[in-house]
Amino acid sequence: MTLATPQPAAAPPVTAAPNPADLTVNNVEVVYHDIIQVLRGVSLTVRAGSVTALLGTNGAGKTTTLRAISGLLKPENGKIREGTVTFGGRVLSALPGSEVVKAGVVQVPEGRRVFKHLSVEENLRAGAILGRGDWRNDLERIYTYFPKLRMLRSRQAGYTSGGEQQMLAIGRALMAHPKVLLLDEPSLGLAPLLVQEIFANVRRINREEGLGVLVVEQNANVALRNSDYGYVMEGGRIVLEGESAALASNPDVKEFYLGVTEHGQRKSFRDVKSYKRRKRWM
Amino acid sequence: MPASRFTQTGNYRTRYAQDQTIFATSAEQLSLIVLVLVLLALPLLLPKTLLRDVNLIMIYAVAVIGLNVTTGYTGLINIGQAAFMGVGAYATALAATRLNLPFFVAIPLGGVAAALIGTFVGLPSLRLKYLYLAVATLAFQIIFEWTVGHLPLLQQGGAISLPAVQVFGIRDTFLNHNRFWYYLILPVLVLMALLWRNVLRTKYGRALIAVRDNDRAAAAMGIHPGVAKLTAFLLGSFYAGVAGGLFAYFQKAVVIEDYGLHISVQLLAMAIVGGLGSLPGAFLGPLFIVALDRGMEVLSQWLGGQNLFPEGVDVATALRPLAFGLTIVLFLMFEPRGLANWWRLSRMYFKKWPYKF
Amino acid sequence: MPQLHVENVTLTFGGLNALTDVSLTVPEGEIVSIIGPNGAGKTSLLNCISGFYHPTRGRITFGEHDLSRAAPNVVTGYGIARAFQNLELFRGLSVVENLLLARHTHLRYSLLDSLVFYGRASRREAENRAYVERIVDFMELEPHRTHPVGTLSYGIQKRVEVARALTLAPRLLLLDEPMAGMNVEEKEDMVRFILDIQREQGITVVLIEHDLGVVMDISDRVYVLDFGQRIAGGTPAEVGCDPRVIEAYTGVAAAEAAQPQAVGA
Amino acid sequence: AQKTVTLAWSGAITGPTSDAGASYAAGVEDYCKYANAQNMLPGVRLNCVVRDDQYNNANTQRNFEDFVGNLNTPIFLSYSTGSNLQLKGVIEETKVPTLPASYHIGLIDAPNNSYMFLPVSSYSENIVALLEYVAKKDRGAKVALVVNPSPFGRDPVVDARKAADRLGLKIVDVQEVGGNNLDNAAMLRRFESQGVKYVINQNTAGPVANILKDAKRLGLLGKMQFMGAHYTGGEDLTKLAGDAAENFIWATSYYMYDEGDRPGIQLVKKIGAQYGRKADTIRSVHYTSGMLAAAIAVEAMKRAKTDISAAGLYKGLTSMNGSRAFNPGFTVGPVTFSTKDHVGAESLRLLQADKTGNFKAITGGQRSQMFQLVHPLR
Amino acid sequence: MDLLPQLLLAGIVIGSIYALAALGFVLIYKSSRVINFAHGQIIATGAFIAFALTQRGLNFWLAGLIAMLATFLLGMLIERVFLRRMVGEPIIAVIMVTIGLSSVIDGLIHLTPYGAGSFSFQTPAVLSGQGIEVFGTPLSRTQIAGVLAALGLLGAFTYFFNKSTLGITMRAVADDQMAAMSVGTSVERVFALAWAAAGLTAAAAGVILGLMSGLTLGGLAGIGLKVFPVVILGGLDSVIGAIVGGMLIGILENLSAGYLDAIVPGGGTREVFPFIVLIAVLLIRPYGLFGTKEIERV
Ligand SMILES: Nc1ncnc2c1ncn2[C@@H]1O[C@H](COP(=O)(O)OP(=O)(O)OP(=O)(O)O)[C@@H](O)[C@H]1O
Ligand SMILES: Nc1ncnc2c1ncn2[C@@H]1O[C@H](COP(=O)(O)OP(=O)(O)OP(=O)(O)O)[C@@H](O)[C@H]1O
Ligand SMILES: CC(C)C[C@H](N)C(=O)O
Ligand SMILES: [Mg+2]
Ligand SMILES: [Mg+2]
Repeated sequence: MTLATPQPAAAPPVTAAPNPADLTVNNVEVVYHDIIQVLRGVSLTVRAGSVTALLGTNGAGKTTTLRAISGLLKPENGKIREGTVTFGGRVLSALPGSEVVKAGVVQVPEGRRVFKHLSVEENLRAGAILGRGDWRNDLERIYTYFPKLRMLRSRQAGYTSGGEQQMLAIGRALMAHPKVLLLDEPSLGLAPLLVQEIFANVRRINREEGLGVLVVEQNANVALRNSDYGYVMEGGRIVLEGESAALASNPDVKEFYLGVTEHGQRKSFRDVKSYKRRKRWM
Repeated sequence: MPASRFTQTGNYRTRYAQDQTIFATSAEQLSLIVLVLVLLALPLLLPKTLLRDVNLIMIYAVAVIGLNVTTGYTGLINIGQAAFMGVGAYATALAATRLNLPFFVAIPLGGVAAALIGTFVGLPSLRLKYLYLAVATLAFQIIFEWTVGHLPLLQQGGAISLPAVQVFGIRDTFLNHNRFWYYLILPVLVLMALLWRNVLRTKYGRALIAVRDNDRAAAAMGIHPGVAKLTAFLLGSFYAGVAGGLFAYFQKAVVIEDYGLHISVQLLAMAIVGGLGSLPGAFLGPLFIVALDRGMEVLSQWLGGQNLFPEGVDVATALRPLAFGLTIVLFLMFEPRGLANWWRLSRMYFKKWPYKF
Repeated sequence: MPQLHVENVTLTFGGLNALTDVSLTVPEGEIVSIIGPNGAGKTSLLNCISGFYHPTRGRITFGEHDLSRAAPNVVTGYGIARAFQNLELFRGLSVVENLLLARHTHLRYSLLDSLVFYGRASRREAENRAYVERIVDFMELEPHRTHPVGTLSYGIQKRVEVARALTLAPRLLLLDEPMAGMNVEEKEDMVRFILDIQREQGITVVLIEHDLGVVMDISDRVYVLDFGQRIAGGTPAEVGCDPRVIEAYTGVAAAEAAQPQAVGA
Repeated sequence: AQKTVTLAWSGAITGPTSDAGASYAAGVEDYCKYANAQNMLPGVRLNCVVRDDQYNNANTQRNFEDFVGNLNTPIFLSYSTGSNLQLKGVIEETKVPTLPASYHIGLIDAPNNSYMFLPVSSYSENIVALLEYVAKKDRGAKVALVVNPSPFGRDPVVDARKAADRLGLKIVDVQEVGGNNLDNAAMLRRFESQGVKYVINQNTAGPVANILKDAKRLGLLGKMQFMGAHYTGGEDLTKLAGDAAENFIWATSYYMYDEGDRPGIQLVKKIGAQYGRKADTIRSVHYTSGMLAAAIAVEAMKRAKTDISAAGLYKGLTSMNGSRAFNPGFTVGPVTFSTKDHVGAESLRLLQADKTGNFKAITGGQRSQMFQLVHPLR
Repeated sequence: MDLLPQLLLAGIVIGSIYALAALGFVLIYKSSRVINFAHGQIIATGAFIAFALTQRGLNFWLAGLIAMLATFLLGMLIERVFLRRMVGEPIIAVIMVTIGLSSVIDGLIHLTPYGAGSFSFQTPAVLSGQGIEVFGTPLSRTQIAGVLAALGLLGAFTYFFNKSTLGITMRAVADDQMAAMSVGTSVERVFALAWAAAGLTAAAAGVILGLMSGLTLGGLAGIGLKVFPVVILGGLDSVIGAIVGGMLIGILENLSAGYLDAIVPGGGTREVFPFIVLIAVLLIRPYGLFGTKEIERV
């Protein structure tokens, strides 16, 4: 696969007749405070029931992309200036956050943001505000995915560990019965074992509930292994996309995101002798 | 050689010291000189009652700078600033009447007295945060009023008259009262503002802001949050005390009602409408609130005289609080960062002038 | 010579032991990493060192200073700086202002100097500014110099954290997951910064990091915490093969984890 | 050509005590307009100014400066205790005669008291008169004073103590009760245990009403007699306290609205109707008070004839004595002033509230003898 | 007759009114971290609406109900028109908006015949009969009704916040608005609800207060300030705290009036003594007696 520009033709599943159950982001531009442009025409698709990964450098606009989808730009003083987000035949980009959730798209925010002063169980119940289904059953459902949470149910969420908070944040989002889940750096600050566990769980929920997932990750290794399709973002644009397996073998992705040399050897951090000129696709 | 002496555009600064300047370009320096001249001539231009309002604005501005130090820059909500003014006023009055000290000693003494008490009142800030601290200042306000009411030394809140002041052979009389005090208050205000501006450019000022934004991180920077908060109280109440001393002389007598809770609330309104944590805001806030009040008074007088409304509907009376409240509310709804933000934006505009972006 | 000694430190929160009898030593000039699962007590240990928590039992010393009961600002005064895990920046202030604040203890002039400003305070402030700008250059933060920190992306904020700690000109630098939320390329940059800090400025570094690749590559010594207890300690090679570590932390041997994994669905 | 003279009042139309102030302002304004309509001052048109100072002294000072400095007001109608105390020095300096709504005795005490004139008897005199009444009925009785926590409230305490001593009464307690006290049971119970029989109030109507209601609930109304000075009683009190106000004894110099046979009250009703005031406003004693102040001012102008200046009005005011006393009929006695005498209508009556809340006189108009002993003026 | 039990009882009676008035404060704070300085004015509005209706011949209870409905809507309106725009602005600016609002409502009340002067309810027959005697202290029926209404409302809200999904969500919003939005909470609706509920309790407090101590704008609005120490003592975000804080302040006021005033010349210690105790308590418990401690982990 060659680089430089996104190649729609190279990814047949995406160009196939758009499925209304897909979440599609269409040429979206976002500005903060009316002047700081962050997204410069981002298009991507989360196919129904699939896991899609979104990679990119710090400040590329990944979080912003998720906010644009979930309608959470407004509290940050951001605006979609151009483009649309559609899901299930509805245009989401005009809706406020709570309506987006009703439409079935739920974001797990960066840095987890659990309700610190509420107990674990109360956190989950707050996730059930839309009243889809019986919250008692839903609690049970979440506890089967994350048995640890059951043990912590009456602990104040602010005093649980990072990994527990991440599970809680995902569990809380699941209480709203989403059709598409947006995860912002779920591995952030988690120990390797837990990263595996969280991703395994995401995969499991994806399989069992047919849940579509868009996951923003810096841990490209795990993300590409646990996803079907991937995008790479730089400077507010999608610069690369493809099946996850194919992406993982792209030499640039290998070098900058997976940290392996051309020879497939992991290079030692100690040997990074000089500062690297960051690769730009623009 | 600067590209232009009058605009900032195109001028590169080559030394960090240049970033420290307050008035960077000749245009700014020129406007400063013009401003000083206008200020000096103001009493000759303004009618007497307006001049009185200007004096009031300036005295409040001193108190509001102080309130900005504690509440605006350090984030310690203070609803007792009027009481600190009161401490200054009473201390000044006692110094002037009991110790026969001249006003230029009595007023700073008022500041020092308020600073001492202010630091003491600030002690709970070592443990309390946010609104829980606010109630400590509220408590002080109430205890202050109560105590004055029980102290025969302070006439139990009745009037303590201050002696008339004389400077360079000119006496303060009914006829020249406002001009007389204008020329005394103005330099005090300018001096107090400059001092604070200086503190702001240095580590002491930054430490206060740091404590406001994140006191844990401030501690990690080696700043003692407690010391910083007490410094804020010390400075903030010193300013209040000086304002109180000025107010005592300006009002000719100290009476407890002048330092009540509603004045504290009004000072807070001035600080917020002006823009918390901004020096220009400390001038603009009092200016705005006092002007608004005058405007409303005129309007309600006029309306009251029109007999436009049926008996029993007291429009004239209703108008003042109504318009006052509504203005503040609308103002904050559309410009929560206060008047200072307008000031900032217009300055930015001139900085980039003649270029738009 | 200032060495950091943690001796038998126990920390309890209402019945819950966050740390139990932890001892470790950080020799001068080394990079020492602390690893362990989430909730193992790594951050709590840093909190004890930097004065945010005080150990229920045990002692922490840095050179001749006893840190066990010292307040954070005092610890900072001893030459210990810290970058926080969960971003404790002054969000409303710009990058430069954040760094200026870190110079607080290095600026020596009185409140009176400050009121007058011209003269001593003014000179010191100008020097100070020059110092801060050098750090901005070093940490490659130029594009963000005047931006309010709160609007920067997560990864950049982490870098500002490290820069600010560095601005304190410490003898010991405590870094709590400085590379969280970064991709490999950015981690490489951060590693360079850390190595330069250690090698060129001789600053001792304590690093908490979940990326074992990084830890194994650059540490002189690694300690492993689990459930508040120190379960291993030694050179990276020793620790990487310790079965307890593998069980508690990685699930696979660290040596293996350090290898690229076969990528595929 | 007509000459325009400003007749100006500054007081609380809004803010604290505005319940009294608003009616007072109406009285001043209406009388002033009426004087114009009646052409009471030939060749002179009164410019009637009532200005709200919101009970804020800085505002009062500003109004004063505007009135005296810009509008050349020859006489100042003022309001609150605090602002008048503060203004004493300036008033002395500018020599502008002043008629306050506050009947605080300290206003006409030295120093700086040459130009202050109380329209009616002082609070202190009210209280002392009440004590005299108590002493007559019940020598040696125990009395408690309840006062407002302000200079206004504390003012009569000293004189009351002196008078009680001479009258053989025991003041066993002095308490401050302000506007936001909602519950006075504790204080009343203590009074009860101390054997207090008479509770004398120097306050505004609100706090007194609360005390009365608590006393009624505790069944103390029969056991203690509640009494009060000018600003405690009247319509305001009965409106607030309802039937708990029954039997309350009130000292004031003014005639009541019900006393329709009095010429002053007839005038009040007439003017009130003419300017379309609400029934409540007209009934209020403060409306009458405002009229009295304005009437005194207009009368002083009348007497000043061509010299309508501060000095002329001072002369006009101080000429109101003996056969030249001024009696507009609003008060039980005539208004008398001289250079020595700065209290207008000294005479006062005690009135008691009946079941329906109307105050009926229980004494005739008289001065308090004792007061002149405990507080000799000048 | 022993003074102490009487003082305590009187403290509890007045304290439960404070608690009821404080409830509205807590409701708003709990969901939006806003201190509502216009609360006293809303209380006054409720009381005057009820009063105006009874003046027009309406049954007292009905008038009270309508007043509660009216302030319910008023609360919602205030949120909608004034506070919604302020979401995400500095909290102190929001607080200042409420101070401005207090002025606005004052002005509006002055446009009615109730702005100046004092009024009192015709006490309804059920409440005007013989009260009961507790510890030798007679309590009027009005007082008993006040205590019961206060406790009833307070109990209902305690249950609501701890057990119902909506109540939990309201607390969640206070904790982290953005996160609450991410799970589909309409933050605006939560705020509107909080303000509406606060309005409702305000009218209840206003009517009871009006019954007990008459209606003046100053007196009713002034209670807004009185409530501040109550909520701080109890803990700003705690309904239970409002009850306990109200009772404690009520009792402290009465104890100081009962004992301290006898010693301190001039008395009036009830104005300051509760504050002194309050500060002392805060120094030991910086978040009040029941307030949630801010979780600060670095
Ligand atoms: N509220 C905001 N106001 C102004 N600028 C913002 C705001 N939020 C983000 N930005 C800017 O938008 C750009 C993209 O930020 P975003 O958070 O989307 O990046 P990201 O890809 O998620 O990065 P990271 O991996 O570091 O989280 C950054 O340059 C950032 O400074
Ligand atoms: N202030 C506190 N109050 C109560 N418990 C606390 C507090 N701080 C930490 N804990 C508890 O102590 C334990 C250790 O937490 P710590 O933050 O030190 O873990 P960590 O090793 O840094 O984990 P992570 O890798 O997720 O950051 C956790 O169970 C945590 O809940
Ligand atoms: C209505 C008043 C003139 C009395 C007022 N309380 C005062 O200050 O004296
Ligand atoms: Mg991000
Ligand atoms: Mg940690």
